[in-house]
Amino acid sequence: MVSGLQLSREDLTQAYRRMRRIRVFENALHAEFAAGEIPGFVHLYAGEEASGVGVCMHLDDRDAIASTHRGHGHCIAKGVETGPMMMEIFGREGGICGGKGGSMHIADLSRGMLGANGIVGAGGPLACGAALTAKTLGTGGVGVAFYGDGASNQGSILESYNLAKIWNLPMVFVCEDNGFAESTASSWSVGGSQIDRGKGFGIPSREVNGNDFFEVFNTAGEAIERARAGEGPTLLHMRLARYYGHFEGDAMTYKTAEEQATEKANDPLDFFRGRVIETQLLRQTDLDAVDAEIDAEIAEALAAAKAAPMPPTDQLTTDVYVSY
Amino acid sequence: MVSGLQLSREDLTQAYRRMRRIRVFENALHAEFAAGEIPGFVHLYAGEEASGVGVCMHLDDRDAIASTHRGHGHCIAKGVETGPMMMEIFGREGGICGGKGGSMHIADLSRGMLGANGIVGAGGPLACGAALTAKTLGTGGVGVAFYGDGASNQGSILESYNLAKIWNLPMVFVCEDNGFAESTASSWSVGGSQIDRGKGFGIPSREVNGNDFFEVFNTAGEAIERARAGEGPTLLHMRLARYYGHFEGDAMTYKTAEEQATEKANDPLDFFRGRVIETQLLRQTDLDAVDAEIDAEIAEALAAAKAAPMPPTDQLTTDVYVSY
Amino acid sequence: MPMKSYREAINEALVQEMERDERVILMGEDISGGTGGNGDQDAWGGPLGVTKGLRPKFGPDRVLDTHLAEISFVGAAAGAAATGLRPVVELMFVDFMGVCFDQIFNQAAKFRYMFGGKAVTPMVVRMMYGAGFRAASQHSQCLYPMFTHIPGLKVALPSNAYEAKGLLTQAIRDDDPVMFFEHKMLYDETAEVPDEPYAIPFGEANVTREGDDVTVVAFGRMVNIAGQAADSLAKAGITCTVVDPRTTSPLDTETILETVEETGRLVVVDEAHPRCSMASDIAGLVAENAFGALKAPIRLVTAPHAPVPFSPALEDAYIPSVGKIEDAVRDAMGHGSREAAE
Amino acid sequence: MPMKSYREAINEALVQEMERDERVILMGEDISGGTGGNGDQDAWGGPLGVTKGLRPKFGPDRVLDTHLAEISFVGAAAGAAATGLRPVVELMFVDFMGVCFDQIFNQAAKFRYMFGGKAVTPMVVRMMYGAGFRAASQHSQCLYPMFTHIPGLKVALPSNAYEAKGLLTQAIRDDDPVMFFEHKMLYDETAEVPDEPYAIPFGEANVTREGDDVTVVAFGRMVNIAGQAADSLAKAGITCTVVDPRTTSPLDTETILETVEETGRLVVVDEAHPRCSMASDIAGLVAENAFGALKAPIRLVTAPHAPVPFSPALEDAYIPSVGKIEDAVRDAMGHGSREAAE
Ligand SMILES: Cc1ncc(C[n+]2csc(CCOP(=O)(O)OP(=O)(O)O)c2C)c(N)n1
Ligand SMILES: Cc1ncc(C[n+]2csc(CCOP(=O)(O)OP(=O)(O)O)c2C)c(N)n1
Ligand SMILES: [Mg+2]
Ligand SMILES: [Mg+2]
Repeated sequence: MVSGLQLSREDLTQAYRRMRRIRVFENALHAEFAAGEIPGFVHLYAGEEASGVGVCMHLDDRDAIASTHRGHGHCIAKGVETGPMMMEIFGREGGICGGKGGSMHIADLSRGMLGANGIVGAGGPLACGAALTAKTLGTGGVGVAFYGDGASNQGSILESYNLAKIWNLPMVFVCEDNGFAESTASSWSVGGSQIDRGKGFGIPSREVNGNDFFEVFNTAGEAIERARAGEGPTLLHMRLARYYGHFEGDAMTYKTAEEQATEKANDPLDFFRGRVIETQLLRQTDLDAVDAEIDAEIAEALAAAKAAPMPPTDQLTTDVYVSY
Repeated sequence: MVSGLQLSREDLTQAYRRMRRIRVFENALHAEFAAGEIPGFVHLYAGEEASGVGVCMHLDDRDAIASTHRGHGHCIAKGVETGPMMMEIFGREGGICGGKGGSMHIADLSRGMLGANGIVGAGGPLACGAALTAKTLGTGGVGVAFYGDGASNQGSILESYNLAKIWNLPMVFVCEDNGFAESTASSWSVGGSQIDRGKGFGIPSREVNGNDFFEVFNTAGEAIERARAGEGPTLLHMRLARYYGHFEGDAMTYKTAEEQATEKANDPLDFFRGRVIETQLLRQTDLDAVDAEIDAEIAEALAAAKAAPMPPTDQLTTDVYVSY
Repeated sequence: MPMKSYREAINEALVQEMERDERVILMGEDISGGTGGNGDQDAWGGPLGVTKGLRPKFGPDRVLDTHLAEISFVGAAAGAAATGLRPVVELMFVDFMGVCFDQIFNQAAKFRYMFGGKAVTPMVVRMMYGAGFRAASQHSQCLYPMFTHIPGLKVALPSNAYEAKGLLTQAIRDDDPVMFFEHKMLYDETAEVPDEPYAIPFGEANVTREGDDVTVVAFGRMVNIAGQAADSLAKAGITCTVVDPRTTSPLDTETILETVEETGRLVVVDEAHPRCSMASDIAGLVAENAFGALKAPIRLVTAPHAPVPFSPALEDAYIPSVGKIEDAVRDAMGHGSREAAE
Repeated sequence: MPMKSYREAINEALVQEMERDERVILMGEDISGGTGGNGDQDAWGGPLGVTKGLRPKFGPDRVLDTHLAEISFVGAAAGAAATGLRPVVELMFVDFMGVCFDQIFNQAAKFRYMFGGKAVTPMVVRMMYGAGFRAASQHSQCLYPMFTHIPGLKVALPSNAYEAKGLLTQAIRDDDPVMFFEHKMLYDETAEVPDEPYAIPFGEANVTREGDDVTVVAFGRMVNIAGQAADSLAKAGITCTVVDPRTTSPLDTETILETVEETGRLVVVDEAHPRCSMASDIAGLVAENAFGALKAPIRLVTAPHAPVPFSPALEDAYIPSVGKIEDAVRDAMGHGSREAAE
């Protein structure tokens, strides 16, 4: 398996592009929400980019991921297009779900993105189902469940560990531990430890610095290789942070200013940039070019979303069934 | 803490009485079911007596247990009377639940018996609730959840581990692993191990020979002492066997004749008898006297149940609410 | 035509659909049984023997015993359905829906809508329901009204072996999630069931009796009880049209309304609890859309607003009976005209 | 009388009942917030601030933040209720009931019956429900019809701040498990709310408007929308009796039937999906028990048989509106007499 530092220039640029795309996308939403432009609940993935991208760099269309309420980053990491995503978040016709889903339900099955999910922990079983499909049909695909530290206490996730183990499913469990479920600290809410739990179910489990794209990439690569080789599930416990509140509007007073500063100091994009420049894998100009490209892409997506019409009301009762 | 072998003669006789009471009660039901006398589903606890009794010998009316579909033994171990239990199982007026509950719903809240339960795993949260009551009201009581190997994979049980841990509840989790959930072997269905799972949640966990009353008594005693001292939950993994099928009518063809013979050879009552005689803690005549007493008790309960009338149909819609 | 039991009919539909389409897989607790043990394999074939013989026939990759943890395997069925398989998952008793309902009503049921029509979730959830088995409060419920309430789900209630095979075949071929309700008291009942595969379309009611006086709409096992009541009433000169809607969602509103237009009287028989039930659902439908035809108050025959009791004496009183249906029909006839009702 | 918001009214009921009875405890995710962190404690007071200030007041032993795992803490509330506490547990959104429904409908709801009347389970489950918040399919449902279906549960739907305080007070004092539905669009709405504690008895409807022409029965937030429709119709000379049943279980059937006897026409307004809903429940009640008084078809105004859409344009079309209610009332009036209907 190639390690992250052995990646080609193209791949490294691609990894950076996806992380940067997530960051700029989320920053744009942060601003738009504050301006009152976006309806409903919005949970931003900014700060967690290395996890989604480091994992999804190993995946292709055979593979399926299940996501969470904090799903934009996973979508982008898995290759979902930002234009239709943005329209969806604005509730417009042309949105990837026709405006019916919104931020919490963005999905793109054609890309193996099984959906953001408004129900915490619900993606665990769904990803196991995708892994079962891959195993049954012999596609070589894997299932990946992303979920938070809060979700790690849900019956749905805990049961999924066991199902994946005893059915020997090609699964990777990615616990994105950003330290909080809403305002409740994972240091309090999680008895024992994520990796001891995984091992308790017989699943190889690793703790990972989720701010370090390379560490994520390497451990995820091993896990996915194991899964593809028929060796069953792996659990990765990503330690990372979210930069914004739980949802937009959350003042985050449950974190001290010091804690927030430390989090910002461990920015995964800064870390990545520092690393690739230091090792001369990429040049500053390469990165700047990506930044400009992404800024333009997201600005365009935003403008298009704002210009798009609302869905016509005759769409209200379509898409409930295939046939009825 | 006194160890099992330091128990008084009275206590040892009481332990034997309860185990014997369970055995004779269950054997009677086995025969009655075969004779077509008992309606519905009946799951017998015969073979698992040392677990329920070894744990409940430490409990009193401050303490509450939550049980399973295989609940008769837990009821008897916690001091519920066999007469009203028998009537309940026969669906008669005078049954402990007025005939409304049946075998799967026997409860006696006055004795801290929170109910057998038709939903596998449901007792875990309920016992945590009882432990919370004890903690909040400062009664010194503990909550005990009995559940099977099958149940150990349920979200309800797994979540309860964490809740008990982080709320530091006075709880004991007693996983009664009889090797099978219905016809499915726990060696297959349980990924990892019970005690590694417990430890994964930060809960001290022990494997226990569930056929050995003394080992059960000693480990349960420590766990309950910890709980009463405010030191939080403990998990005990009891290895034991059920003598009869999953429910009455199950031909148990998923176990080999050899396995069934081994199980019988490890009979917890035989083991107890052997041990107390060998160590001269009790005499054969003491045991024989208990046997006779229990035979008479159960015969009487059986006769009374068969003689009791069915509940009048005006009871159909009573007891739904306290007030409505 | 060969006589087969409801159990055999279901088994046969599973076999034939699995033969027809290799994406059809089965999963559930002990649906084969003996997994991981040293004794007999396929030891159970489901707790009531419905899926016996399928694992030996189709192998362990298509007939999967699960662990005892419904959130994960029902959810896995939903995920598998959305990614290319056509799982038939057994929940054993519908009463267990409470541990995994989210995966059914928030996930499988809503994928298509939430994802703007881009998801297809062809899964079937098979469940035993109903009273009569002395199985008490947590193993005897109906609960189909709750599933019927949820947009995105289809709900089928076969009333006999013929219906069971045809509706299950349709359920498996259907591209939407189908909740398939098997009444535990019907497994040993037999009917004429063709050997060849056939699908009964959803949303097309079956009129099992035709009569002039009263329309009786009944569900699942109650179709048979209502039929008995109708036969008995016919001897007394009161003739009923008995409608088996077969599926509560979609519902064949047309047939129901048409027959009420003809008879002018409606009795609904629903084994579920009365509140927010199929009984009230049909009453609402008719009171809104065939009001002008009604000559008498609608009569609803349901179980009481009480859990299912264990004692045989109480359980027998709990279940809607031939007698209670007859009374309701006679009662509706007592209001022979609107004038009489006023 | 002081004006208070629905949010404040709920907070006040909690405070007063916790002061009155020390067995009352609260639990839920982030109902205080900040637990385990180094920043502010009581950082949230619930996602919408309803329980703010309670932990500082009553301490962490009576206001418990939970982990994010509803099976265990909702079940623990049931177990605690059966053993001597009186827990008020917050499920946040009713949409999450699917992960813990078993503990509600098979456990808490059935203890008393299954145990032959020997259990008392005084617990309250507080839940946000309803559309309008652009919260999409999994955070906007009503679902109270499913709880109403279950014997053993009581179901309260306060329509304004006054009702919220009085009904929650009753819910906490009640010895049966109560499902308490708070409409998320009402939290900021104000009403006159007395400072002193008061309990509104369950099963006693509130008639918010009296009129001659049509009875409008509405639930929760819809009581207000129906009231607006009634006010607008009154200007056009059509007067409505608007009934807020307050609790769907128990249901004040008497008031509903009496007012229909007076007006002869019924419109039911229910924000839930139409099938097996409260709309159909009331229709069934009336079609069975006040048929003789009905002069026109019953009209049901509900959300469609579709999940709740995200897009504001679609969600606005989804929710029963003043206009739709007015249309239904006018429609019922169009059938001014039975003769006209025929
Ligand atoms: C079953 C369920 N319970 C509660 C919620 C409300 N809720 C949404 S996100 C969230 C916190 C999630 O925490 P975590 O899993 O750590 O993910 P994060 O938000 O930190 O990414 C909660 C409690 C929900 N959506 N679903
Ligand atoms: C939630 C739920 N799923 C399935 C069942 C059906 N069922 C009843 S007992 C049982 C097996 C239980 O196995 P285990 O927990 O090991 O207990 P044992 O019967 O061995 O004592 C099953 C699957 C149930 N009652 N509840
Ligand atoms: Mg988190
Ligand atoms: Mg077992």
